[in-house]
Amino acid sequence: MSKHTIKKFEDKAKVWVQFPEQCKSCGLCIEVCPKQVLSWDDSVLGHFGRPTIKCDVKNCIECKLCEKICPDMAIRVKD
Amino acid sequence: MSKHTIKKFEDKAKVWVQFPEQCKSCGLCIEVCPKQVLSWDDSVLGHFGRPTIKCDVKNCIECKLCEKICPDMAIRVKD
Amino acid sequence: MVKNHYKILIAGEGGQGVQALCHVLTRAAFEADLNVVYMPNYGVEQRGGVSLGFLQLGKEVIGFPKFEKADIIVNMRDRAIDRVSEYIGEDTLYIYDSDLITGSELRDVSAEKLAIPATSIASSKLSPAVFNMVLAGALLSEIHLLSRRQVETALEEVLGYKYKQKPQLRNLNKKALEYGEKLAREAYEPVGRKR
Amino acid sequence: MVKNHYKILIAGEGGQGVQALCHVLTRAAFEADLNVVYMPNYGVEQRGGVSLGFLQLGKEVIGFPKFEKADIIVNMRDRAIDRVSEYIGEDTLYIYDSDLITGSELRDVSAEKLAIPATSIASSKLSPAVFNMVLAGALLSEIHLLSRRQVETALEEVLGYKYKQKPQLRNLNKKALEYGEKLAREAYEPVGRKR
Amino acid sequence: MNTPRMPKVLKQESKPSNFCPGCGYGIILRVIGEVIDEMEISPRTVIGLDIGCNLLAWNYYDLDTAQSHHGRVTPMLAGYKRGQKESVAIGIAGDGGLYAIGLQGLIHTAHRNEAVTIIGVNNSLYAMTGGQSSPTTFPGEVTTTTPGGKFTEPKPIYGPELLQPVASEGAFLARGTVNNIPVLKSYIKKAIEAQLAGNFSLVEVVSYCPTNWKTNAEATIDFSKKLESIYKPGVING
Amino acid sequence: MNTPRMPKVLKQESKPSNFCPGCGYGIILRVIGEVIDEMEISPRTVIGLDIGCNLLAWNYYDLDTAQSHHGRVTPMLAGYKRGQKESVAIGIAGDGGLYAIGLQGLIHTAHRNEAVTIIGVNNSLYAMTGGQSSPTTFPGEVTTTTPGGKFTEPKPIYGPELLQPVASEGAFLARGTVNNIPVLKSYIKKAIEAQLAGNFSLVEVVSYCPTNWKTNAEATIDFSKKLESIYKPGVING
Amino acid sequence: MANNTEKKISSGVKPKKELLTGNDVLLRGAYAAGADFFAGYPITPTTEVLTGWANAAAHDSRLEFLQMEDEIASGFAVIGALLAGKKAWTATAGIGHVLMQDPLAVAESYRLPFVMYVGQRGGPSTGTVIYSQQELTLARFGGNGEGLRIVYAPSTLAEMYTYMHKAFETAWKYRFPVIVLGDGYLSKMQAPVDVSAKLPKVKSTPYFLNGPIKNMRNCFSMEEELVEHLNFMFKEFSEASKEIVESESYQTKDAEVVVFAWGSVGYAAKVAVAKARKDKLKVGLFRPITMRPFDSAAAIKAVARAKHIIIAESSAGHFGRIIRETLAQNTDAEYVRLYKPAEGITAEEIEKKIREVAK
Amino acid sequence: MANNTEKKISSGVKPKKELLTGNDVLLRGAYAAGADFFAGYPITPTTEVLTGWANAAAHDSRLEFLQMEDEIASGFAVIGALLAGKKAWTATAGIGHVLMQDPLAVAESYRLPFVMYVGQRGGPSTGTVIYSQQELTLARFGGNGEGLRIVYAPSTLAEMYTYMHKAFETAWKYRFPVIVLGDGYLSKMQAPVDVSAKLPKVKSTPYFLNGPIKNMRNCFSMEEELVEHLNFMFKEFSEASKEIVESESYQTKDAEVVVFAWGSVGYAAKVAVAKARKDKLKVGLFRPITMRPFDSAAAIKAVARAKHIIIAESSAGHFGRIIRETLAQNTDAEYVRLYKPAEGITAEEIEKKIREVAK
Ligand SMILES: Cc1ncc(C[n+]2csc(CCOP(=O)(O)OP(=O)(O)O)c2C)c(N)n1
Ligand SMILES: Cc1ncc(C[n+]2csc(CCOP(=O)(O)OP(=O)(O)O)c2C)c(N)n1
Ligand code: SF4
Ligand code: SF4
Ligand code: SF4
Ligand code: SF4
Repeated sequence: MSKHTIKKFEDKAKVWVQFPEQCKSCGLCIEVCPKQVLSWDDSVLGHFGRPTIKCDVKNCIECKLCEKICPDMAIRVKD
Repeated sequence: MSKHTIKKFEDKAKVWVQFPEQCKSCGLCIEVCPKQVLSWDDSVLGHFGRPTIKCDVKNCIECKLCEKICPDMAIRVKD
Repeated sequence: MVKNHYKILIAGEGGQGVQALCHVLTRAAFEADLNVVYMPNYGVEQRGGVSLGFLQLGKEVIGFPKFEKADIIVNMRDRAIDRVSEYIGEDTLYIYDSDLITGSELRDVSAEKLAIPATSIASSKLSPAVFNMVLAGALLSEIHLLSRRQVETALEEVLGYKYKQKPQLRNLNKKALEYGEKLAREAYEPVGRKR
Repeated sequence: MVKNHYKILIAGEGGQGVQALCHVLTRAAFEADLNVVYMPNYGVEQRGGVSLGFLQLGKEVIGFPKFEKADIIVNMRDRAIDRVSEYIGEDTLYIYDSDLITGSELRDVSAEKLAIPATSIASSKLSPAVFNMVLAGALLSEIHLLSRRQVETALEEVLGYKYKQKPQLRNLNKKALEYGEKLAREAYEPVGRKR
Repeated sequence: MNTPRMPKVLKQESKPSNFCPGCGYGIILRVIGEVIDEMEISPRTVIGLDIGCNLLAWNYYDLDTAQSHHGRVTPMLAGYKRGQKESVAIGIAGDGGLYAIGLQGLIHTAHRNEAVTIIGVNNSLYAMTGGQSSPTTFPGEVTTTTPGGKFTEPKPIYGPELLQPVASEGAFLARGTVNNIPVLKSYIKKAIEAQLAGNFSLVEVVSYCPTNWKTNAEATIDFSKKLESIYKPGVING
Repeated sequence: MNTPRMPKVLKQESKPSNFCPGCGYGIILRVIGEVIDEMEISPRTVIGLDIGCNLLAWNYYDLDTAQSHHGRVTPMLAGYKRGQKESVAIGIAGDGGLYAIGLQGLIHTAHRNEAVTIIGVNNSLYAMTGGQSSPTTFPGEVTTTTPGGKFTEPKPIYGPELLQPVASEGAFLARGTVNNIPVLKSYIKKAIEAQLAGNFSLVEVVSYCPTNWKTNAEATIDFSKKLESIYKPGVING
Repeated sequence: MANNTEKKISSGVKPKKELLTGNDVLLRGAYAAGADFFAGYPITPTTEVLTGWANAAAHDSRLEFLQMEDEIASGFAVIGALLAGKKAWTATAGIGHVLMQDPLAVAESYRLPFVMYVGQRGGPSTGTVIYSQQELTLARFGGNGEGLRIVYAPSTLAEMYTYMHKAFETAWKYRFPVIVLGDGYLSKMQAPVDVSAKLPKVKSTPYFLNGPIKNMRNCFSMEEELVEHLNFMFKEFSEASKEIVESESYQTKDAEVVVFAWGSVGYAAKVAVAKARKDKLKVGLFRPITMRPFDSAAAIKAVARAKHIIIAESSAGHFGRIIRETLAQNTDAEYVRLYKPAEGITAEEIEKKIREVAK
Repeated sequence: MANNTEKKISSGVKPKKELLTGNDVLLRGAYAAGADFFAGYPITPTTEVLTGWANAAAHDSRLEFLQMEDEIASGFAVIGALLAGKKAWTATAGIGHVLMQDPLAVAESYRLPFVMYVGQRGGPSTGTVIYSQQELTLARFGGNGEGLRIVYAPSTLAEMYTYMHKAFETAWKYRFPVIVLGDGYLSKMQAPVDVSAKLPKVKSTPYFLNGPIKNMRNCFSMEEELVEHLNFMFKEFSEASKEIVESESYQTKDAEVVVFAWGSVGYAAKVAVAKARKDKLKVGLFRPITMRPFDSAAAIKAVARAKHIIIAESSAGHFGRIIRETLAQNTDAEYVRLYKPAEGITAEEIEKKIREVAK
């Protein structure tokens, strides 16, 4: 865990954060999100040089399923 | 099975036979005989130079338990 | 680079298609009746570990599947920089994906370098998946024993089953090779490098 | 047999007490401050296979736990005849249980022999179980470095726990040793053999 | 919010890990880490690894760790625990390491009720060597050694169920899944509690191996659901 | 009446056998011989032996036989049978060979449902090496490695029961005893029938080891009855 | 017949060549010999032998395939299959090779035609999955016995084909276990190779259910029985050895520097020697092909004029020990080590060493 | 410090002697060293080590005892216990020794103080349960690595005590696996022996839960990593070797016939040499005590005046190969073999051979 870039998506109190260096672009988070608010983000590449994740945080319900499934702790949803 | 001595105990049609060379003097037959008609026979030594078995054939009921239990096929009871 | 024999080291990370690329080039060399030996070299990680391909092709007898110094290194990954450094010789040409490796990371690399923005070209013009074919194109432009057509034929054989499922891949690969060759040519011409 | 060192091979069948006997003699030799090495030698059968005990005792340095030729062989079993034959040397004395081995079975054995009816003596006068102590007595009469008393003491140590359970065993063993010695002596005197 | 929410016991500098994208190992290892944090046992916890993709976890934790050989983590850990009874000994192994080459050791360790915790990662195949059939490859599953689908055995091997008859009363045997993390976590906690009470514990975890399954995220989850339908999560003993 | 009643398939000149007086192996081997005779399968029967007292049976039958290594008769036999499908392959091993060092092979052979028959001789200890504790040593039993009685495991290993969950429907798993020869014989017959129908079979047999039990005839039978009370005879599968 | 040859370095691509990996080639060699049974357990770098056979078996019912629960079981399944007369084999590496010594000991005792390919990887322990020449002693003497086994060491893909086939031939002819000792590079590398040669199918006969009753035992009760058994086997082994030993002596007649190398390093050495010869350096190569039995006579002959002996091996003395033991008092040449444990050795490195020594 | 000594043949019975078997003596040596953990599996001729320990553990709660399901598990349990800082050991023989190479490979890679007694029995395979010297190569190089282990070969019961103790000392001091390589005769024979010497308890420290975090791996992803690891170990091993090597050169100064023998045969050879010396025969003995590392310098020195070298071993060349390799060009003496695989060799036989050769 050398670098620490942060991508933050906020909506009022809701904060959805991604750490691109940790993201291996597996897509599991997109898959498990019950609100389907996550999608590929071609603009920032992850650990393997592939797209990371962006969040349509407005519709996020803070269920944290994405954070929990992420094998690489690349997502953090504010408590 | 080199030699073939035979010890025969007969009473009418009943024939109880022992083959001393096969007998290892384990005593299992004596133990399982329901009529307790078997006993040690010091006069004939078995495979290990120890006593073989004699049969009080009069009281033998031909159940063949001795023949069946004998691990060394040293007993034969007439069918 | 005009030689009658090439020692090529292709490096990247598991999952980037290093070995697939080697496979295709080996096949092409084979079809071109060249002597060729390719040896994959990677650790236990199925993805992510450094992945190397040692490729020797040309007209000389190949004594051993590994070599000490490469004529050409193709590097797809910053994380492979350290590992390939020992294979850099005096005349080594170092081709790399300048989207995944920055020039400054190669600061200490003394070899002559050829920066190919393979990922960005592939992503913007074709598909991110074929970035390695862009690098292959650049490599090809340096190997005078193999033609693009031969590589395309090899691709046909190696990826035939994939082409059936995804016919558009054929064209993407073809284009990627072309882009690579073009980028390599352009990268040089301005500085008038001896080829 | 007067020597300052003895190589003794005790042979029989698993279950006959070959090793127990060796044990006792080894202990006796140890208590007598002799050099002694005893090595058991048998196969995988827990009972019935040929069982050998190599016992060396006396005043010489013992180089190896096995030897080539025995000074004395004690054989308890016909089935061990073949196995011990290679250990018969020019001056070997061959003691055997003449109830379990017939003289004719030893026809081809060139050694000087000492037939001890150990089993019948033990069975008739003592208990069949101590036949091996009868043989031990005979053996003892040939070993001038060990006294009967020393063996009895050794028996005490080795079989102490058994003696507690079966106190009569002590006397049986003692008697058996005596019988053995006596038998051995008698066997010789008539023919006036050099001792 | 500026750093990943990572259990304290994880070694930060080795992240991201060496596991493939989407690999279930990452989830399982993190959950183990969370449990260690929550139980506050890190000063006395050691991790034993098998040989299989789990070996990649050799520098995953800020804990003492040792790789063993393929299939041998269980006896190694049993020996360790006997030597250091105050410790918490956690072993991590694959289905091949546990149910093929390491089955004997696993059963006997359970039978002797050694106080160790084994986490068994069920990805239905030999992942590290490239996807050969394993004891948990299910009927019909295609692997590199069952090219037409696995048809030799009528049913796969159910690890915790197999251990059940030899296990002690206090032993904890369960099967979790990465698809249900809260339950998985509770099982791992119970397993360690069983160890602390002097008993053996095994938690098999239905995991993901997108690389050898050759699945994208969607298909990965589908495949794992299929696995779950065969390897039903739940407590088998304890 | 002038010769012993010996199954035809036994090698006459190797009798009496190398087993100890009163050893249960003799009974079991004879019963196997009777079954082979009665089923008339001797021309196609081969015997695999483990290492344990069973190795002494290497010249017991007038059949092709081979010793393997301790614990390895099962995989050897599985390989043989795959190579010669018309044969009847019978393996004989002790409880140590089957449930300790050979457990892995046994379970996987059962799991793959290899068409072989294994006769497992349960004498509750390692006989050939002089009476150490084995997986079937029961709680409290004194052996040379459990001088105070075996107290480490709450229960011994029940072989056929342990195999049951991995075995196929057609597999035959049973436990007989030398104290009930007619039933033992019927089990062995059923086991071979299962093999002929293409299935795995295991018959564990509660046996006698007077030498290591240090028992006379009466105590031998008593001890074996005690064993039977722990290892209940019966059919476990099939 | 002992077989000490000098083979030409083949160059140029022949029409019949195919592009294959070493593991592919092994399978071709085994098919050519008529192998019909494989039992194994996956391990890098030989897993593709297992998976390749699995694939072939899925399409050809004559090929028996058993993926076992471990290497020991695999070896014993092979032993069983051999008793049934199958041309059975397995493939492994590293720690799998260590475990395989268990069944191999039985195969030695019974003189079974057990055939095994080993793709050496880095050691000790799990080491690397890649390459080494560190399993030589293990292959030659890795049991609790006297190394009654044949070990072939191919140096090129072409030889992988020839010797994989020959392994079955030798095994069934002389009835000793045969190991083909390759390495991870040889297993994994891909190159054009001609595997079109029609080699004879090997004949096999069942041990069991085939004529006189066989009672096979590896456990002897008495020392004398084992000694008799051993003496018989030694005699047979040493007689067979005369016909089995193979080596290559290349340019050794007048060589003052002789390189000793084997396996894939052996081929690199040959290329190096050929290059050095172009500069008129008096250099030669001795390359054993059978690592056991060892062609001692040829090795001694090869150093007749040697002043320097270069030992090149990807290990720390496994090979050198054999050479010193073999040549012992038969040479005054100075030994020069090129030991690179668990690393490859290229022709260039060897050539450099030759030039260093030769001057 | 290299330890090449000439020990007197002790004769006469000392007051402190006890009557013990070799296996008993081993236990005494281990207790003396403070051994506190044993995991094993029964196998003749070393079973009494296991049962003896089991008995002791039943009365002393500081002694941990684990009867495992097989040898491999036993070895791995020992490895685990070592990580916990236990002075852990095991004992085995024959095929068990073969299987033990699996855990031993890990111990080599981690440089763990793994202590093991081996009582050699006849091989190959199950062989006999009795005696041989056929497991020498296995003990020295039986894994997939480079033999990074120490092998002590005691020749008498007294040495069984000393070296069993020393095994723990060396293991924990230098952190390499140590094998005490005895044989079935040494294990089973009974003789008076003095085990009263108070030897120091060996200090051990836990690897785990003891200061800085340790992440131990035996699997390296890249070749370079393994090479680095190996080079470090070679350096350490060769440095430690200087202090560890031990041998006995007896009457070699002017010896024209030098007997090479080891283990129990080594002691027989000594007695033979002593006898022959009484007749003024110029004969000596070289007996390695560490079979690995090998005291090459002393061996070479011992043959300075040798015209004949007699190699006596209860195997078919395991030892002879080492001698030829070690002496290589350092002697012109003629080699005479006294190879008796899986059979004992008595002092008388060796003496006879000496007289044959000396005349
Ligand atoms: C004795 C031995 N045999 C084979 C191997 C090769 N090998 C390494 S990992 C592995 C399989 C791993 O499968 P699994 O245990 O299920 O773990 P996974 O990788 O699936 O997590 C094998 C066969 C080995 N390292 N050691
Ligand atoms: C690998 C190996 N370990 C240990 C041994 C020693 N050994 C021989 S037989 C045996 C135990 C036999 O017990 P079991 O299998 O129960 O058969 P039994 O003799 O009781 O019939 C052992 C441990 C061996 N031969 N091989
Ligand atoms: S917290 Fe829940 S809703 Fe929000 S992005 Fe994550 S999975 Fe989707
Ligand atoms: S789950 Fe994690 S690693 Fe995978 S794509 Fe989402 S953020 Fe990236
Ligand atoms: S191969 Fe499978 S199990 Fe192994 S790291 Fe990759 S995804 Fe995970
Ligand atoms: S030791 Fe026991 S099992 Fe072995 S032959 Fe004797 S009585 Fe039978």
